[in-house]
Amino acid sequence: MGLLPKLDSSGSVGVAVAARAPNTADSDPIPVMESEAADLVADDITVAFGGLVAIDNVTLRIMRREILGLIGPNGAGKTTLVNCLTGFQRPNKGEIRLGGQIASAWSPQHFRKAGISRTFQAGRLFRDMTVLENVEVTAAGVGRLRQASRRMALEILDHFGIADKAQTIAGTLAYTDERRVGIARALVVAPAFVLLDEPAAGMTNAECDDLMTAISGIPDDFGCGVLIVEHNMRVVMGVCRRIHVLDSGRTIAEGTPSEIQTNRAVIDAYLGTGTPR
Amino acid sequence: MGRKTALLAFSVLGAIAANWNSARAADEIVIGFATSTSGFMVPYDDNPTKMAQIFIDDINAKGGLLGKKLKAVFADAKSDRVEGVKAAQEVLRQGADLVFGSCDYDYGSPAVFEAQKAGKIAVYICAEDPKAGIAGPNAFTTSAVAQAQGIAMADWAYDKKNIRSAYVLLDDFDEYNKSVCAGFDWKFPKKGGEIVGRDTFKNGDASIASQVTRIREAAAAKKIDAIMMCSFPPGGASALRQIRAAGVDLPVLSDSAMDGTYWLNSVPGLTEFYIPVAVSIFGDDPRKEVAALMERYKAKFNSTPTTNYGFPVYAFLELWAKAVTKAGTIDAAKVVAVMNTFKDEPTTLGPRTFAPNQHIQMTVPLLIVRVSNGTGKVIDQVYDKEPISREVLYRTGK
Amino acid sequence: MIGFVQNIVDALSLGSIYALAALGIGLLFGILRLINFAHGDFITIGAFALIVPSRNETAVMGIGSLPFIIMVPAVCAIVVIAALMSDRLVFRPLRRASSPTLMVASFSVGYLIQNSILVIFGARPKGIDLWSALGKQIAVGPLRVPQLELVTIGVTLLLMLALSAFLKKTPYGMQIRAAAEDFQMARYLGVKANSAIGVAFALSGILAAAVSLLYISQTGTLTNVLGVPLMLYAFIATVIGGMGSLVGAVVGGFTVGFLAVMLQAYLPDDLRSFRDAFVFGAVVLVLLVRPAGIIPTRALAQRV
Amino acid sequence: MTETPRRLIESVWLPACLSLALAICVVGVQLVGSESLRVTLTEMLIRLSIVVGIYIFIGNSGIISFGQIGFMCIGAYATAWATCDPTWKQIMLQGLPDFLREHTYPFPIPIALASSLSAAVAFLFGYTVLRLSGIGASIATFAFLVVVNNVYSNWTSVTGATSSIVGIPSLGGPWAALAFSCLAIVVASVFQHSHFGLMLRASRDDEIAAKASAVDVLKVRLVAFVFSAFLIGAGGSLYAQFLGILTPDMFYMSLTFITLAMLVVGGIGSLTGAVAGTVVVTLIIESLRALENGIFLAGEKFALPQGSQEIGLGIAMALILIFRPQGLVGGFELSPPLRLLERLRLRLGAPAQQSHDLVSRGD
Repeated sequence: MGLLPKLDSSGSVGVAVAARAPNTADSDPIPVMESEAADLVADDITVAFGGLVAIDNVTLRIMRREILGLIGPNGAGKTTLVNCLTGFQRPNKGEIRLGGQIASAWSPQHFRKAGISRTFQAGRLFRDMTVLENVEVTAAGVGRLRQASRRMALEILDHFGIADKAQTIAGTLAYTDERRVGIARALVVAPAFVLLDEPAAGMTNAECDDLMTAISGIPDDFGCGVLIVEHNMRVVMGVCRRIHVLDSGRTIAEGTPSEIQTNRAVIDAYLGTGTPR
Repeated sequence: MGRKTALLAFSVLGAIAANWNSARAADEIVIGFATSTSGFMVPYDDNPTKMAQIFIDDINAKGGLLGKKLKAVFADAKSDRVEGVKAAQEVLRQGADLVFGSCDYDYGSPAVFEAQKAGKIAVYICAEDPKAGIAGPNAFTTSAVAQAQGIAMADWAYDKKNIRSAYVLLDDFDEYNKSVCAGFDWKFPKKGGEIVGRDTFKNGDASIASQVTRIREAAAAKKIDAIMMCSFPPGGASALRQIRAAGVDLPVLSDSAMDGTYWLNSVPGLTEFYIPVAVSIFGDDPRKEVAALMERYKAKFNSTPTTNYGFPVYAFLELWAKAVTKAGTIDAAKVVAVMNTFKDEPTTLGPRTFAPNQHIQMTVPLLIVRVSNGTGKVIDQVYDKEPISREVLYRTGK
Repeated sequence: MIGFVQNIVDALSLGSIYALAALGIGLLFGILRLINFAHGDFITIGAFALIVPSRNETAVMGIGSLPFIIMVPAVCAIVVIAALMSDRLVFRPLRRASSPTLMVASFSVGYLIQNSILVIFGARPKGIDLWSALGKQIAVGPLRVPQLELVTIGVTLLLMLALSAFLKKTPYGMQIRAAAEDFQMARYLGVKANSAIGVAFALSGILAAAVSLLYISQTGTLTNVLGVPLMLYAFIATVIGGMGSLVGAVVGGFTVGFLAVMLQAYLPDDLRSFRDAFVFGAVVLVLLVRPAGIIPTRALAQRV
Repeated sequence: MTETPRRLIESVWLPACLSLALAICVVGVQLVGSESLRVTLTEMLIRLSIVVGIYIFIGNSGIISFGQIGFMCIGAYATAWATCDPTWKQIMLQGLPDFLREHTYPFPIPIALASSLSAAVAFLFGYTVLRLSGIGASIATFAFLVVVNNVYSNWTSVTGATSSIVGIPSLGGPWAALAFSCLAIVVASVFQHSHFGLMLRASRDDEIAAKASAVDVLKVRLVAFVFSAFLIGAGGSLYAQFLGILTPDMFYMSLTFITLAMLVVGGIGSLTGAVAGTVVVTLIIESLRALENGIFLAGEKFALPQGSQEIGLGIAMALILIFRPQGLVGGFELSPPLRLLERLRLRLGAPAQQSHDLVSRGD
């Protein structure tokens, strides 16, 4: 069985429909319009830890319904940037904006309620809770009622083909299932943007193929923009229209996959620190 | 799991319960001891419990009370309040007519209240908290109020030691210490003395360095004749060690809780240390009967009493026996009615007084003991009969 | 002014004792994530090691009457053995247990020690005289400093230097540091976990013994729970200093010592009884301002 | 089985089972009729409501709080303020506000006062410190315990300082305690099955991921903390009315540690564990005490030496933890035997009500 289910062109039931019409009864705190103004933007931000500059004047824009790749050698500042875009790190300088609102000082839960969700490198499932509860937490967090939460969670699990594991304790899951639950958790309650931190780490090629299919489908099925941080170049080149490259905290290139592949600065950066996988 | 546990709980508890038995012969008067034989209260409860047994022996040697033998029954209160309740129930089940609770007011009260509820006379075996004297119509304590000790120190220090200015060091860890100092604070200025400074510490403090520094500063600024320290071992001993180590050689006045020699190693070469006690355990009590009592204690238990706290229970039991004889019954209400009429009633330890709302001694003769060279010596006796005001007794209205 | 300087010396001395106790707790926390509530009871064992076991009311010096050069190692050895035994019997079987389990286990060990001492030595506090000559004072200008305070501060500095040299220069020390930094990683790199932990327990035993001797020479009294308040203050010190950092433990110990002495010295009369409330209120403030402690460690930093 | 009745059964089953087990104990003891057993059982049930109260916060949030017994102190004293004799209060507790100093209030006002005061203090304190996590939060709660103890031990005009408060009227026996511990269990169970419980347990498992899941960690912790304080305050009130005498030192380190030990020995992660731990630790203590007092076997009296109760308890707790580091029930929760119910229903064509076994893995 593949990692993620193949999706038919119309997208999947329920979930996708809900995703395309997010402003129903209990609406998101921030209405997200499908226009340029609804983008998630890091505007000229700098982050320093003590004397060490992790991010240096970086500007990055994720648009609704696009898949943006974020790559760079180890220590380039990719995760720090994701942290800034999800409220886990406050930039020392510059702003984070969502749909024109300044979000720099928001807490992580505020970001999530505003429709920006993320996954983690380490998975970070709630290990002692069931798979269903793992996903349900988010629905509860944004204020859905108990019944609705459970229904939404079951739908998204179903979408990813893991509804049968709903009552399994998350800590006992196999690695690939853990990943799927992580992504399902990020996609419940129709986020506007989802930030995936190294979703393919440790996967076989076949598993990567399934993953790529699933990620490619996210903008259409869920109506949201995707930022993917990934070391696996096959995955990045395969799913992204646009790629942003960081090195030592600075933007060194931005463009289509083919532009990036031939960019001198990018090649230098990778050769300087090792070979990309 | 829950159910299995419950069943297990039930069966074990049942087994424990089945082990109880109770019996009382008709020709006996039973005295119940719901005091602690384990835990940290043992040092307080042990001596008086033993002393009471000597009284029982003495009475039985004389043929008993109302023609009946006295019999002691014991249940361990384990230095725990709830266990105190159970210990009282246990001795009551064994037919106790008189129940002793723990020495301390806090730890003795649960047992005392339980015994009163059963309509028996209940006695704190050596509590000095004034509240132990008003704990209920049938509740008594064998001792005098702690304030009397502070008052005795104030009297003696002013009259005999020519002390005019004192520095008060209070270990505010517990009630007893506060009561002693309250007595001193009341009496000393009244006599014309001046309290020139005061400070507090807590029994468990690792160091009283800043208190010592403050004493030294005060001594440099103004003449201090003595320090009044209200505390008990180990904290009191530790504080004294630190005071002496810091070169403060002023006379230190203290309280009965600092009686005994067991802690004296802590303060090598201690001199100029004075305590008020009901009885001297240093073998030099001026009263012949007390000395004889001490000998009987030694003979029966092969040890000397550690502190004077063991003795007052003997005097109390003398009064109780007298009241029982007079009433001709052991019925609590009738015996209490007789006891309430005792005024300056003589006992081995001196006169004792009770009143319906005063089941504790307000004034007792106290010996002043000077501690030096590792032992104590009776140097004087104080008997202050001035009534203590309510404010001083219950330390209200600062 | 003199009073103030005097208070500083007092605070340094009390802080030293807390710092030594905090080092013992911090060392084990660094490696095992174990908050060792039994550490205070190791201190108690060190104190009772000095006297002959007996329930008599007057204590008789046993090991305590031996010459200094034998007595100190003997007391250390007894505490170290107790510490190693507690590791072998209780903590080693619990290597993978969660931190509440470890904590309650250490509490059980402490409870066991306290009550065993109660059974062996009886409940009455004991008085002993250890090194009372140290109580004498040295006049430094108008300042009169008890030798004991100087010795306490000196011994603390010495032990801290010795400990840090041990941790930096010896192979065992480096293993302990590696384990404190990242226990799993250290295991992969071949650190023999049990022996490194054993050495750490032994070190914490020596630190506890040092605290016993300094503390007893100051107070001269023994009870079965004498180590408990020391442990609690040390525990607080370890946390506000920065859990897992040894420098932090020392800094925390001195901070707590200073808070206690200065508040006792400068609170107005009416409020002095509430000293502990102020000390612990200040602890909460320190934590709110610096949640990871005064000297935070990387090992504990929350990583996203 | 459809979703709604299943959820209903799930949330009712656990408190029902636990309460039933406790009720059986009470009935049993009443039948045996031993006064001492009744006292022991009452104390155990009160402690149970305290341990369950502690569980609501610690078990669900994963933050070890040393401070919960402070709420017991607050509740107990509030009860004394509301129930003691006014003439006594006018002398000893002059600093009390008029409405407390001059009056006494009948049940249930003292309990309501105790729990709401505890809850209010918990709200203020929790709001300040629950942004801390892990060991920092634990120390803050420990500091809270010390501050409460220090204030109650020295605030003479309001608490009587170290002086004991006496004359608190007593409230029922084991039955009142049973009612309270059952109430505590129901509250804990409802909380645990609620959204707040769900989010709080998420933050326990992974605080970062919980934040990323839109959980307002401070808020959910605060809710649990206040609920916990509410129950523990009521427990303190009950304890004051059980014992009739109060001093601040009753609510300090030793009670903190024994209640924490009960929770951890039973299993910190489940309500079943909290109950089992309290019962088992009490049983160990009582059995050792009985043995120490001596029991008669085949006409011979056997007795353990003095002090073996405490030493035995220390050893027993260490052994339990060594052999069951996750606690006696190891995170298991009594949950309804759904499959069995389903089968019964199919066979009988009606919803089944009773069943007598099965422990299955719960939350």
